[in-house]
Amino acid sequence: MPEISQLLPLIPALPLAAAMLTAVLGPRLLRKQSHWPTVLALALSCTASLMLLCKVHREAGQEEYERSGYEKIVTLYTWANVDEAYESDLRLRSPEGTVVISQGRKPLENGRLRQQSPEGATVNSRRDDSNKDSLATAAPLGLYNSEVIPFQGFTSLANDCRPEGTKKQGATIKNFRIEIALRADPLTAVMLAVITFVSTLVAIYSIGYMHGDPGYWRFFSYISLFVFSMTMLVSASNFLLLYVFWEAVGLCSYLLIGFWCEKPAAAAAGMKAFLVNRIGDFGFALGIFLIWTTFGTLDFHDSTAMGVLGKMRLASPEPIVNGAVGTAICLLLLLGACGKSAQFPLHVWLPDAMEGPTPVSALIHAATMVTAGVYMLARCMPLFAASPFALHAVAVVGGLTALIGAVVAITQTDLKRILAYSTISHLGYMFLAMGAGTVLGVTAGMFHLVTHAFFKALLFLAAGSVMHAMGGVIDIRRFGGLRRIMPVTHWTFLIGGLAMVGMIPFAGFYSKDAILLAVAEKFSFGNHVDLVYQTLYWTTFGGIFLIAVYTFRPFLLTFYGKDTVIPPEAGHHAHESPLSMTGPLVILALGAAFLGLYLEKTGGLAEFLAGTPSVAYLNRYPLAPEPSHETLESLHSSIGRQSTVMVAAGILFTIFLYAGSRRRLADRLAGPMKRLGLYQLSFGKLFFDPLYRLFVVRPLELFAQACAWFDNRFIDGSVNLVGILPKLLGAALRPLQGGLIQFYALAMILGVLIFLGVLLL
Amino acid sequence: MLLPLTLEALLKIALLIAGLMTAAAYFVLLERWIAAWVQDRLGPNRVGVPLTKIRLFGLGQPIADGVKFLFKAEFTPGHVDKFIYFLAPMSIFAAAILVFAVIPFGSALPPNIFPASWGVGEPIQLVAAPGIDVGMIYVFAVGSIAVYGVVLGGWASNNKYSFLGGLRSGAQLISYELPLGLGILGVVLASGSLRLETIISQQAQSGAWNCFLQPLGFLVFAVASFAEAGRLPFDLPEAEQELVGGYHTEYSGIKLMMYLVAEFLHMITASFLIAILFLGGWHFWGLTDGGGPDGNTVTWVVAVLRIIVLLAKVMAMILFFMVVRWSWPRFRYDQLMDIGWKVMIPWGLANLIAVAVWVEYGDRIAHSLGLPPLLCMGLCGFVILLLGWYVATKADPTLNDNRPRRRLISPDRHVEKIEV
Amino acid sequence: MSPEIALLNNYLIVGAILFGLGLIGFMSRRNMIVMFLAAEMMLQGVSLSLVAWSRFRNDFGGQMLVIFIIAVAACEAAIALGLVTTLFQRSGRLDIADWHALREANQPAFVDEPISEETSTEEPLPTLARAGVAPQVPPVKTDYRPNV
Amino acid sequence: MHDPHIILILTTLLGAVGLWLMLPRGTHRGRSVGIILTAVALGAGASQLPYLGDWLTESIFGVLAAVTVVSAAATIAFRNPVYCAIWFGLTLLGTAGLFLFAGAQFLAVATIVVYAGAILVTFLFVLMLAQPEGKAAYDRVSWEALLSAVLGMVFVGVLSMAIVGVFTAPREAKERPVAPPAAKELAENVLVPQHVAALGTELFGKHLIAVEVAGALLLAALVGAAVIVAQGKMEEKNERNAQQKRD
Repeated sequence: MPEISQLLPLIPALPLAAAMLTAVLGPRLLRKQSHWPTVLALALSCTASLMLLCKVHREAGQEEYERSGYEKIVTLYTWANVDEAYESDLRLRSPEGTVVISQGRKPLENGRLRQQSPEGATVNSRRDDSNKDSLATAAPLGLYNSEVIPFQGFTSLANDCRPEGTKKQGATIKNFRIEIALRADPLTAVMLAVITFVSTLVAIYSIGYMHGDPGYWRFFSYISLFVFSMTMLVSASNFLLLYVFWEAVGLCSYLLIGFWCEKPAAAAAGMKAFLVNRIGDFGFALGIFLIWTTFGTLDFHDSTAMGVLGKMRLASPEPIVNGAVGTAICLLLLLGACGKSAQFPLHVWLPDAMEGPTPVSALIHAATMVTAGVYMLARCMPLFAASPFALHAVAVVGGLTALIGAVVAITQTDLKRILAYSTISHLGYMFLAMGAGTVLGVTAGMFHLVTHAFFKALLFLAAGSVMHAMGGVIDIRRFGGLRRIMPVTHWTFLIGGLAMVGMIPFAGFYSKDAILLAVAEKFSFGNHVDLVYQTLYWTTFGGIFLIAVYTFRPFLLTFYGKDTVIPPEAGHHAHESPLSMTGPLVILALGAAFLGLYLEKTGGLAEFLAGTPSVAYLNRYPLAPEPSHETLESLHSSIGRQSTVMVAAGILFTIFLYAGSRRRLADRLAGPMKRLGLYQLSFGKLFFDPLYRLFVVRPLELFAQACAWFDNRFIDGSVNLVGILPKLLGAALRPLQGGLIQFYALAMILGVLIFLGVLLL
Repeated sequence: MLLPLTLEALLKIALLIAGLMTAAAYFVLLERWIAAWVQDRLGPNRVGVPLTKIRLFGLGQPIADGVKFLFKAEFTPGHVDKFIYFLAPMSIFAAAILVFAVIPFGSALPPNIFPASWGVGEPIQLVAAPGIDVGMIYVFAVGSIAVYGVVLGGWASNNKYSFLGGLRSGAQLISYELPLGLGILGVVLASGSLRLETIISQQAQSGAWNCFLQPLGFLVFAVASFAEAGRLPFDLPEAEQELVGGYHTEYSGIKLMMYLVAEFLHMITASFLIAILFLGGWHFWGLTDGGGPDGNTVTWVVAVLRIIVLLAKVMAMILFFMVVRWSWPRFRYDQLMDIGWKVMIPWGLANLIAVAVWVEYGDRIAHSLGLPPLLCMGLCGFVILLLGWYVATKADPTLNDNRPRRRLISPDRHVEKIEV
Repeated sequence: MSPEIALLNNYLIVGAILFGLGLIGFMSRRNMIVMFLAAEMMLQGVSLSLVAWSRFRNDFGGQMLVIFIIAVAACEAAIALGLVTTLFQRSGRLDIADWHALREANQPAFVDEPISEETSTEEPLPTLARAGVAPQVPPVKTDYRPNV
Repeated sequence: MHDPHIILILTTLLGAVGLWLMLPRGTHRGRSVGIILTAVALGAGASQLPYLGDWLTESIFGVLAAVTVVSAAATIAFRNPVYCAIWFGLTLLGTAGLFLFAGAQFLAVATIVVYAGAILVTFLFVLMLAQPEGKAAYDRVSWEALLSAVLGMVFVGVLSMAIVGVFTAPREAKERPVAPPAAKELAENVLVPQHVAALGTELFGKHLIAVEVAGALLLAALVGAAVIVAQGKMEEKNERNAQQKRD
């Protein structure tokens, strides 16, 4: 069994190698075989991820990590390292309590840490040099084992607390250091496993789906690149690296959405995704800047200094940052997460992104990339926990998005678009769970992330299978009764649908209930009643009904119906997809069916994730007193019962509306809805795009026109004015340019002679 | 001090020139004898002592030829460019003679043969200009001057055949200078000096001649020196059947003699160089050993033996040259160029790289294997020779056809359109 | 003046003269190849000065520079040869004055001044007559002895 | 009249006029006058050269320098480019001799190998193939012969004056800053018997990077020359094809 330090770099390295190999060899050598490097690399990467998961699981289970959580850092390369790079006089300016630990005003209260403080003092007396040596001996492979980290943290803590008379008053000299460091902790391990597993299946599926495409090699190269970026994103160990790969993921998304860039719609969709993401990324970048100025470091962990989310900082009972700065950081980070995870109001790019190939939709826009925001929130949860307002913001954004997605999805006619809005809605649920700000919430959100990855990938791939068979037609009104010719797709779609609506034994049931439980916990116990959470709870609970409707509507329209309706584009090759496409479907269906049950019954995932340092922090310092186990269980079971009833009602309602000959009922129902304007509202996607057009794009265009006018008239004019001078000068000198080399040589020597003459005489 | 040195140098120069002229003359006779022997006839065997009936197997023939050349009409055609027409044979002749300034024809005479009062304590080196540190490059430089004689002669004759011959041979000589240099470089790298004396003494010390250690280099150098000397199978410059007489079609009399003698001198130079660089020079196992670490303190017997051994080797090489001439057909011109550029230069480079690697790492490798280094190097050398030979026969760059070459980019090149 | 300084002075002056002659050749001659030779001559002049300085300063640096000059000259020759042959293939002449297309757009082209045709002192070569017709042989002036 | 100042100026002017007369001007008139004037200028200039301290040294240097300079003048003065090339070859031999005389053995032979053995011969080839008949019309005229001759000679004059120190000598009375090396020092360094070894040590030690760069430069030039020639041939071919199509 290889070490973590060997496994962890391998996981991103393999897809990167595959991407480069395919990019270099693809167009000439591999051509139709371009999928091999990608599939092999992803499969190996997946194996490595699973091994890593086992390894982390085994090690994190040890008792010593129980309180503070388990993390392991692999430093691959030090990008920049400048000792004493800048002075920070933050403490003079910032409101008090901003950086509490470094002032050392309060002695460390934690018993375990106080016990260690004599050691820390000795380390302090030995100062930096010996400390570096000890690090060097402890980490020959650049691996900072987590046992070493507290000492290191202590040293830097002590350094920060050096008598300030030696320095400028109130200023600290800090090191500037950026490391390419990967981390292994339960959160990352889970994310890695999910990403690589789903990616592998999607890559295999793409063999069949993309068969015959002129950009075959390009597709697989992009996919590998994407997996590389995503794995790096989730295993990055500082904010800078996270941001770099955040952008890299965005780039891959842009490339893949616009994969068929000959189609104007695809090119526009790619552009839109990229631009909308820019808004979020801008906020994210600002958040990182603010973190930098506040904390003086971007590291998550504790290898060199007290990282933002390092164990050393988390071990302190003091809140990390609070007040306005903390809230600002959290809101900016939330903006970034909204962009990447398609949350209100930045969700508009995701439905358009369905212009890309279906495997891309499945991989990026359902299973992996869009979950980056959720991952980031989970990672930064200690920051959010310090700011109730930020937590509320997260929860509200999530709840609102969940509702918007569900409402819009009900009336769409494009199969993939329905799924896209359902993705938005489900991501909203995950955000809602994160917004709870409790261990229960984070683990529930991550749980839903995992199950969602399975069933949403499954649904998208099944939709792709339908699309493949229908010759690219995706409008659910134009086909029907497909269960007869596509049995495998039909059954897997059904399983995926049941998992999505949260029918009882399927995966979605457990994860969704966990989210509802986490939200309910926020207002069901304790003294004061949190109205925000209560409202959100009941809204999202009602949303379950909508989920059932919008899931089963396309399902029934597609696979049921009296006759098999096939659009003319399908020609006569409307048949079940090849094995390379149905195989992944079946595997994903198995996952969607049983994964939730397994994880819920063993309770492994939540327990495991609670071993992440940032989650463990929440556990140690809960915002509110924890309810007892029994009350929680009873709440859980009642929520489960209620939601099952809700789901069943929704499904039956949908069947009643659409199944068989009673289909007219739906049309009849649409009439009054249209008259009320509700139908148009839903069908028009709540008019987000026109609103954006009116309030964002138009003003910007006008501004750009004004700028262009100014540029053309004034700036260009002044440049032209400057240009006239050389023109005049040139007219005078032009006769010298006769084109004869000898004349040039003569002129040159004349110049040299004059120079020599001046020099000598 | 100055006078004995000058005298010594003048003496050596006189000896060299006399010896070389005589040798060149008699090698003509030898060549004709060998031609006759190959063609199963008698050859020149009549000219003996004048006014008597003593024939002496035709040994008087070269003298008669020389006299004829000297006294023949000095005919200059009317259409030639007179100055260059005169200059060309002189330059090639001068270049051919000048090379011998650094070529040793023995090792050294025993020390102290002069009275001590003369101030010449050093042993006399048997080379016209001892102590030139750039010896090998000097040979190369002077050899490159010879091209002028051919090119200018062909051009100045104002005759199409001469001109073609001149250009052809000029191209040939320039092309084959590269493999020649590559062959030399291997030896220079192994011995670490450009001086011919040092190269010989290095071979004498180790006892392993360079032809055993660098067989591929030996092959390249030998072939290139055939081409440089313009001997069959590389005698494209004159190629009587194609070009009448090549660049010296318009020449006669003493100027023609200069050309012919220069050609023989080139052959002799090549033989000397092969003998010195690759065949151990004056060294022969058991015969010429001894005489101090640099071979300077020798007895008279050894000194004379060394001269004999060296001259014997040279003689053998010259015989080889002559036998090859009468047993090998001429290459076609494109084949000649292909051999030069596509076979000889890669071989030379391969040899050079192999020697470089060996000089850097060989001793360590041999030591770790527990084998004698020279044996190892020889084995490696032969392996590389076989490999080079195999690659050359497999790839066979000389087997090209004479059809017009395919155009690199045709204007109506079919561009594969990507269908969407 | 010590001999070493005198040697340096002499070499520098010879170098300067070579450089100047090369300069004159480069500026005045119109044959591209002769121009190239003149440029090489300038390089020779510089090399001579460098070698002289190398000796005077008792340092190999100057000789090193000359080695690199030789290397650069080899490059230059290769490129120049390629350019000259290409230009020759275009115009059929080695005249540099044919190539002044890089002049400013409104500048007049270089006009070759007419020179008097050089009177050829050479006799025309005899031409072959048709078969059966006696060739018209011009009286040939011989510059060799009439009787051997 | 013994003022070196005036003699040098006169020499320069004489040389300028002589060279102008010698350069191809489309006419034969005045060439012999030019040769005489140049020779006189050369002699006058040579008379101003400092004595080398030894008749043998002086005479060897004189012969080598004379060969070099005279053949250089001939190179630019001859009308037939083939003759120019041959005279330039002689210049090269003279330069090589001067190199050898200054103790730079390796450079002497390297000059001959590279310049005479490779560069000049290839140019001679091109010349012969391009103009097999010898001189062309443009070889018989020069471009601004007088101007270039005067400029070039003035340049030489200024340089010579600077070298001899006509200008600088009165200004600074103190000793020259660099003392000439002693013979013993020379024999241990630049005139060492193991010349090539010393040169190689210096070249591949101190100047290794420069050697690598020069290697890269040579490779680039090789590729560049091949590309230029191939391109020219291709374009010519295309033009010919276009011509045929038009016909």
